[in-house]
Amino acid sequence: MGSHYLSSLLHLSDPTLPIGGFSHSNGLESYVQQGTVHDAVSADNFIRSMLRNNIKYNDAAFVRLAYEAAACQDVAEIIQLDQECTALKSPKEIRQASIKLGVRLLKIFNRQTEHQLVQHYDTAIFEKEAAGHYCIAFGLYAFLMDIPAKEALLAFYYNAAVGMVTNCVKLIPLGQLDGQAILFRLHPLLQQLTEETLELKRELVGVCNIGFDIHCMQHEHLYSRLYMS
Amino acid sequence: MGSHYLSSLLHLSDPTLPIGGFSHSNGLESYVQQGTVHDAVSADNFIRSMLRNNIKYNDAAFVRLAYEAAACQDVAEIIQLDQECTALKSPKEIRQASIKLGVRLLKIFNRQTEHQLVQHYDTAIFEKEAAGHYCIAFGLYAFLMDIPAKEALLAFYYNAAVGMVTNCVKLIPLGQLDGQAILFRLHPLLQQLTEETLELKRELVGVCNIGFDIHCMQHEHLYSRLYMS
Amino acid sequence: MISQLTIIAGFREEKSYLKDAYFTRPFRLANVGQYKTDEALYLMVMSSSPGLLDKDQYDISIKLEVSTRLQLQSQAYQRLYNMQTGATQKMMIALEAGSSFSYVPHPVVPHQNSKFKGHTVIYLQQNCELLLSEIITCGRKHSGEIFRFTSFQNLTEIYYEQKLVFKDNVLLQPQQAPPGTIGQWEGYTHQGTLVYLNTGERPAQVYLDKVQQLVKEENGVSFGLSEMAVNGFVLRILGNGGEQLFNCFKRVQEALWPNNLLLKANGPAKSKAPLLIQQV
Amino acid sequence: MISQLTIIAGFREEKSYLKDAYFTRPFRLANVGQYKTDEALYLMVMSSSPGLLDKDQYDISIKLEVSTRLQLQSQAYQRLYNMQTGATQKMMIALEAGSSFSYVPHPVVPHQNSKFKGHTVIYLQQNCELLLSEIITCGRKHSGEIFRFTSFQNLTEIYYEQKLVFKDNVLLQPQQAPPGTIGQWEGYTHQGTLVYLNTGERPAQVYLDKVQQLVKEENGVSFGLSEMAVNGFVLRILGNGGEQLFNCFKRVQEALWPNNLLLKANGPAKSKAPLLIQQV
Repeated sequence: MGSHYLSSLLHLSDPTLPIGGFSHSNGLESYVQQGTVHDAVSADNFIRSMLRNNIKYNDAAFVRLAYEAAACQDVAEIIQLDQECTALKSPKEIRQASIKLGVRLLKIFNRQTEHQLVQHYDTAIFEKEAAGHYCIAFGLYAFLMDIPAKEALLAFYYNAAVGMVTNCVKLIPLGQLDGQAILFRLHPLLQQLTEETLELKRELVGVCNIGFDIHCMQHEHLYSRLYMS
Repeated sequence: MGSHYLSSLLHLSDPTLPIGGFSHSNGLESYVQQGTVHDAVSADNFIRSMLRNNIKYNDAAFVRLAYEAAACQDVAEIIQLDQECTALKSPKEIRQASIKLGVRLLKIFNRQTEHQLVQHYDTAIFEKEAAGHYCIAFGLYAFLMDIPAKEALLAFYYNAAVGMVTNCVKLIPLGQLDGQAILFRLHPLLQQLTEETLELKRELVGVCNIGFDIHCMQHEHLYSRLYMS
Repeated sequence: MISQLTIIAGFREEKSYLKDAYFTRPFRLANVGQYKTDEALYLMVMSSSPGLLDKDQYDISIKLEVSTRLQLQSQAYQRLYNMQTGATQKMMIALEAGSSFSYVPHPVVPHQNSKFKGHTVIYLQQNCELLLSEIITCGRKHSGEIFRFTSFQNLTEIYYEQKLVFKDNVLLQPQQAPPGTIGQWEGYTHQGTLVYLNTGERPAQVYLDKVQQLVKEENGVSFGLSEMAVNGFVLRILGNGGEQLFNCFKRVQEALWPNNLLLKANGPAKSKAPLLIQQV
Repeated sequence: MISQLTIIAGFREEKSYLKDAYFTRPFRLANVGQYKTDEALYLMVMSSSPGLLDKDQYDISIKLEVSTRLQLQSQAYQRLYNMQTGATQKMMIALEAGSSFSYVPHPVVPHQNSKFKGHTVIYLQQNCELLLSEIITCGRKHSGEIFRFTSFQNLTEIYYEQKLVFKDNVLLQPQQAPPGTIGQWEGYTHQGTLVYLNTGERPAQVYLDKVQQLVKEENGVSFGLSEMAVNGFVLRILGNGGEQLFNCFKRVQEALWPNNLLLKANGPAKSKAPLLIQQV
């Protein structure tokens, strides 16, 4: 029945894990401020585009790559993937959020288990060779906890989706039932993206979403110390 | 690979579903006030006893029974199980919390799907023949969304466990990492209880936990209108 | 040994009376209401045996006809002896419309290696009143025999017009689930549950405050009181003495019995809450 | 057709100079720094072809020796024509320690049915400075040819001592992923990205405020500016005119070029933030 990994999967992808939410709320906040995302329909568009055009090529792709590197016990590859994440995430807040989540995830799960791969990765983070991105840590632990890649990816997508729905409900704001209706309609897309991520060509990993990047950067600038001084 | 049901499972058991948490926080609050539950060890004891002695014989057992009744398309049985839940839950706050969660769960999921079974159950609730308990609604939807019984139960247990850990972290309070450590150590128990629930004898369903009941009732009494007037 | 006890309580000329009774060994029945001033029926179940032995099967059936009031009493602690197979007890209580039944039996004392399985089913019609309690001890505590019984299970089900409205499934297996565990007996040696249920229209809520006050006076117990989904309440208590819990439940019974909400429904006193408090 | 361009810039007697150059058709190279007063090298890449045709393969290699400063310029918009197989461009830029490279090429105009794949790799050593930009248009907008190209992909990777520090993977497939979608071009027709990176010790942060002010003056654009994990920043912009974005990037380049953080490191002016603002 293969449920031996299910509790680990539920734990790893638990939206209430005390690491802070996997969120692109910064970009969303700018869109909401500008009135582009303002109701259930535009929220749905935002989330779908984020999943389909951004997360699939970026965070989800790295979950898969990190998972595969872990399966090959390839520490060097894991560190390189982590560096690639840092290199790709040009909006500072997004990059820092990804690292914050990842480091907290590692902190939580490392206390419970001992894996050489994670130890090497941790050392690389300590020596600032790697940063500790959430997607890398997620892929790594998914493999180490015997979660199949497909299930791990689906849970990753679900977690990302529910995080964005929660943010939309808060920021726009939307009714809880509207948020749930969006989430329900996303299920087929989450399935589809899971399949597509497993078959994604390496050269497409990291594809840029300029609109999202700009909105994230705008959010950051508005609140940055630069303008506060 | 059988992940077709996984996104539904993640959604159904999502600890962030806007229905309020599955919680026995009322009883816990009394224990914390009395100093019985005061650190990580006593929190761990509380949660384990709650899972092993209470949830297994009560809510989890009803998830399974409702699931099986749904599989037989037996509306009458579902309504009877619901009545049995009401009859068993003698602490008022616990009973009302279970109904509140259940009714909200039904409200969310009914909007997205149409199932005759649920419609009949809804009618029974409208006519006050049934109350709409969370465990019954959970079991019903688990079946209707093609989630295998075992996986549904494990997710139910995980959800219950994470809810209690969250409450302990808040009420005692404990550090987040201590809470996570408790949750990690629970995984084997969640697996074990899932198996045991599937094989639980019918006559053992509803077994009373007098200490938990008393503490729930105490909480209720302290804050009831009786004492406020 | 199979033992039977059947009671049918009737109502005639504004008085409740023992309409019919049937019992086999060790049961006996005594009418203990001769000195009472009210019109209810008071019966005591007596036994020529000190308790249940292995393979004993008690089969008790009680029926209250329309408008009857019956207070049943037990004679002494019910002992459960050392057993191989185990003993059982079935109890079926049917209340017809407008009847009242009140029963606070003595505590049950499960001795070492005893195995007991009880099942109590109560059927209520409209405008009925029910008070029922159960006290279970850890065993012969004074002899140091604490939680040495094999298993004790008692299932109580209350139906109101076909619908299950209360269910209490007490299961104790001290060897498998230590009673000291949090959520269980938590270090206490005695547990008690008292249920009050009323299918009439007057709210049982008026009793809550009084019962709370009454039980609060007990020392060294832990208890909780809560309203049921139907018109009634459940009192659960943990303590260290059978006598204490029994007397406590008796006091609750005494407080409630004379103030029968059903009778008062047609009486002059229409105020609700102060009703009880004034009289006790 | 495979076309090659190789440039090696050297440094001698405190001046940068064209040490070696090799190119095949359609490339040509012009030294355009004759009227400049500084000691840097200014080169313009010229072409006898109006753009890339099907199966064209550009292969560009640029090397900056220790301490060299090179500003590369393009001659005109780079057009990508109707293709079957597609065209490619490889660009490899190596900066030795202490060198500066700045390149703001004209916008790329992908015509209907064009297919392009570019790959730019830059290697930095210690104390290097890099400014690089890219502007992509929707096509021949004035002829109404908007997002008719088949695909455009350009991958830019910057390594600092073997470690990937910046990666930008631009992929546009208008038929498959509509550029108007939220998160993509969002109704705009032009996108631009400018990267500034400095492997020296003086923080690039001093430029952020100035660049923000500069770009803010543009009308009808949407832009964002953010610090990189290494010492540098990324400017991304969406707009509706190639000329506007190009001129905007040129202004950023002009603001940064004379204030080379590397040179100033040994100069008299030690203050950081006001440095740029005073001079522009």
